[in-house]
Amino acid sequence: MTLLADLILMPLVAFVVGLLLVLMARRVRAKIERRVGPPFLQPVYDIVKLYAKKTQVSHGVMHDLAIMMLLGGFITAEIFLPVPGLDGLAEHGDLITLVYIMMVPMLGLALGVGSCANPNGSIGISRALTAMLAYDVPYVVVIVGACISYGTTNLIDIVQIQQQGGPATWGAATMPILAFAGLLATHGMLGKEPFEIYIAPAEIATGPMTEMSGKYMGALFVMQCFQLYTVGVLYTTMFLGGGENWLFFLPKVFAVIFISVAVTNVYGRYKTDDVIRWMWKWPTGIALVGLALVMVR
Amino acid sequence: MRPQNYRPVAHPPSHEYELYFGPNHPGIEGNYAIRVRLKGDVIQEAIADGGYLHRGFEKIMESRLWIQNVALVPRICVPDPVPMEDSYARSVEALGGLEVPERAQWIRVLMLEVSRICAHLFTFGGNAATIGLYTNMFWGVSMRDLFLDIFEEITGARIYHMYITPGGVRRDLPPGILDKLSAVIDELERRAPEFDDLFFDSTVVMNRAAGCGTMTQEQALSWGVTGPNLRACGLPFDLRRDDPYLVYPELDFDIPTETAGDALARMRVRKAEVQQSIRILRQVIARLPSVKGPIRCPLPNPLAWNVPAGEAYARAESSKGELGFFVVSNGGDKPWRVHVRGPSQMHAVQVLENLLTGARIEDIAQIMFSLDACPPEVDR
Amino acid sequence: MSDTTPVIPDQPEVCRTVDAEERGVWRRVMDRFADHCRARSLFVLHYCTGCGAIELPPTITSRFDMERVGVSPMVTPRQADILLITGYLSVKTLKRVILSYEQMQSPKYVLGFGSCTINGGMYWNSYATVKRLDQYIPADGFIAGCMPRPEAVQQVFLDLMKKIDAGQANAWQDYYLNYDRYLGNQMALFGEEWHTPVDVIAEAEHYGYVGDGTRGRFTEILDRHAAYALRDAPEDYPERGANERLLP
Amino acid sequence: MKQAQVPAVLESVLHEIPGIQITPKEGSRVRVDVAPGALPAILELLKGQLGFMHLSAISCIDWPQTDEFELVYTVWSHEQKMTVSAHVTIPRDPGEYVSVYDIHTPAGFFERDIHEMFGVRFDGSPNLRKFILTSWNGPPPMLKSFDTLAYVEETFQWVDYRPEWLRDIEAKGGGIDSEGEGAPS
Repeated sequence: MTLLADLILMPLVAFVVGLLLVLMARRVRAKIERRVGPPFLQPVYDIVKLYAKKTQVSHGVMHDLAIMMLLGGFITAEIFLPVPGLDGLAEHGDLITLVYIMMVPMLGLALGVGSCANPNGSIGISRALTAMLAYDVPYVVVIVGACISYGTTNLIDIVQIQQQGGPATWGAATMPILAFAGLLATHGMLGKEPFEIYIAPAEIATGPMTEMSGKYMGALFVMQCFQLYTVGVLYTTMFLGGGENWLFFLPKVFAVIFISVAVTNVYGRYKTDDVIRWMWKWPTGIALVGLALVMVR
Repeated sequence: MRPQNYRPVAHPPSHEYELYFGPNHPGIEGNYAIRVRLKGDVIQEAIADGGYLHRGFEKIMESRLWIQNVALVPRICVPDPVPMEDSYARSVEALGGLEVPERAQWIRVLMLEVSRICAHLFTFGGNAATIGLYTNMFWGVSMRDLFLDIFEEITGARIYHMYITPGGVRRDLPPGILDKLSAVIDELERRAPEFDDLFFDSTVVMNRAAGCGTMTQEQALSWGVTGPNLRACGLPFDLRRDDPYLVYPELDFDIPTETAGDALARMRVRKAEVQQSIRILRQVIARLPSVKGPIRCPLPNPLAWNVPAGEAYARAESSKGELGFFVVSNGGDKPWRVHVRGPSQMHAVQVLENLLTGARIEDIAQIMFSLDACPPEVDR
Repeated sequence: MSDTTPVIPDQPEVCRTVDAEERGVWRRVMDRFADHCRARSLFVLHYCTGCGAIELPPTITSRFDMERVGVSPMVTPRQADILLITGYLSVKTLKRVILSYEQMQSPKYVLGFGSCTINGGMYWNSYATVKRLDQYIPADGFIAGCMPRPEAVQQVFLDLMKKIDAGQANAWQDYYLNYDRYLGNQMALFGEEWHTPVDVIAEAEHYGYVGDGTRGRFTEILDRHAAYALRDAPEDYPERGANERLLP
Repeated sequence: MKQAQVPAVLESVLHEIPGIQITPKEGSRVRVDVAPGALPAILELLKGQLGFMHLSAISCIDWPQTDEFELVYTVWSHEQKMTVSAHVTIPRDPGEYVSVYDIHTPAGFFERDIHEMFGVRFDGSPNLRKFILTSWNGPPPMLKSFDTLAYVEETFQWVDYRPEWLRDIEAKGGGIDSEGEGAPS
């Protein structure tokens, strides 16, 4: 029964927190650009408005299925991601499972966009998959290093280790180099500038989103909430000690996302090949050094 | 549902594909289109497609009085309207043998330079936005707004001033405007380092803009490139110096050049030009209070003004390059023929097509914005 | 031009919200909520159709910041709610505007920006620009002036929001209900071979917006095109202009 | 307006060409009237000898009285800091002339534009496809014989300046009662 409650609550919580994260991202951006920014409920308005469109354009069954895959992938990821008070299926899965699940939404997007027959979308999704290839390499190295350091791949155990030992045992303290590489890879994962190649409005007209309208676009907005939440929570869990309750946990998640959205507004975007070059050079290099240090210790 | 009712059309070979870049595309400046044929990421062929902003200016100007056309000319180039007004006014003055009073000439220079700063700030913003640096766009546009306020106070309009008329300017400067203008200039100079940090010193911008859309000086000369784009190739050609008009000979300013000829060099030239414009404005502000006199020479009744027959070519250095008005009068109360030579007629068509061939899809917007192509000037 | 004489409405028909009274309480509450959200989230299509686009960056950016009332630019027609016709429309642009408009998803709103969209404005005797926007696509509001100030743009957005909130911004339904009239006006300008990839009649049928004016003598011409698209085009099928053709 | 002398350097280069007339105009501009056949040679000469590299514009003027087109080639020399506008007149029928694309590349755009707007054909111009008026079926619009207002009256409808509700007000004695000639139809 608790499990069922968890399964329902976890995506819900993720969605609500995700809305707040989106709001924060937009507000931070507005502040950097010296303006006021959107009202508090703006992310909700956007999503409801998109779902309340009276006409919809579907590009076939694959398009519809792909959107479900996209959202389903993230909802599954939420269930495997332990947060204070809610464990869900985290006992049964582990970090490796999570990394696999987090690839599902992007593949879903690729399937859906493929059936749109818009060249901008196709270019966009090929760029997105390339970018995924770029940031997944350092990310996997970071995760392997963290697992070796903690001696387990179970997220609940990882949280417990950090909780019992206090801040000195947080991943950020025991393996700072890996934590830094993780932060860089996280930034790439969020698809913000300078790694925004697959949205790139001025080049390919928002790429994968070109043909998305109404509820499909709404699903992408929901996905954005989940994406910010998942990435933030995963990083917090691995390196910032999780949290015994939401009061301590949420600020950490927001801080992780804040770093990313604050940095992104002062960069342009790299070209695709430069993203790969940069990602495989710096975060991967740093992560490998971190991994070596962890293995030596 | 019925089948969609378009006809099947011939498709290019499967390894190539074509992309309609515009007119409804955020990477296009204004309402313009480029059809590109691509192989992978690389552009095989680019065909510029204009005419979306065609209003038939040259035709409707022939059916309006000389003085009525003052309202039409600024609308030819939207981001930088003042050089249009000035060139038209000077061509009519040359035809009618009018002598512009000195004070009006100084006021015109002030307007021209403020307009140049506005246009360059807009281009900074647009160019940064093409590579995802939206902060720069927001700052640049809001900075430009301060100058628009100055325009509004002088002329009553933010964008289309209709301020420069044949024979002088429409009205004198309001009191205290020079102080406000120098305050805005100081503000711009104070903010300039921020733009440097954000744009000109950014590694990402260096990475994207350096070597993008490069042309040599020979190419630029043979393609008819003018303005900042030509100066970025190393040739210090500036009509304000080489074919001086108004009171530019009395002003002290440099002509910045770069040698690289790529997108970065073009933006650097524009940045240096803004600094030179500030320098000119400072001189104008210092000088203007001491220049007394009328602001307009006496005109005949403008509603029945028959401009003597003849032809005149007036050119100005707009923020984009050489702007020319070729005006022919047959002695009537309306122009017989007005031909507008906008700098973008070269930059947005042949030059763009040449530079895009062989470039990559990421670079299209960057090249177009760094050329500062202005589609309404092409379409007229 | 062709023999199709344009059809001009005597009086714009007032569209009622479809079967508003017949709905249950729950449905009405949901509609109210949706309208509330629609009014507070407006995505503007990023398409500079004319010179009015120069006043949009100041409206969107730091000084006037329309995001604080929920207006933000969007890139493709599919994502957008508002088509802002920024100024004069040349005939060539009007084609693209209609294509963009039909690709947008309802409810969608059209705002005419500047005098040129109302009566031709400064270009009243120009052969190249369209004089009245609302003949070709239904418009929800206009801003007079050339050039309208950012404050005026803000005001029209706020007015539109009020209209949407009250459920009155239904001009988009007019396009479905009187498609024949709009198509007739478009054909009068572009010639009889004019057709768009979007099947508006099928959409109207699917979503229940078929009215007396949906089908007419102009849509019959369209049916002929659709029939030809199935088979090989016959000899007398109107050829696309030489310049409209794709690249070699 | 100061009337300048014909610059000596221009005189020395162009004096060999027969039937040429040189008139100094406003500023640094010099007007040169040439026979249609001599124009490419003169442009070539100016470019080679005096550095008139930059073609500013080609303007076309329609003169229905004499049934002629006047073509004005405005060139600029970076070395001499001088403008020369070379005028030629060609008969309206057949309205054909030679392209100067091989001397000045920018001519490509201007010739395309003139072909579109006036219907003048330029032999040897690389690209005379339509650019601006791709969906235009009428005559070249810049010809004096094309009446733009008549075309507008025929093609577009004016907005109704006296709608029903205004007539109601007028019937009650309000509004501007303009039944006269000033009232737009």
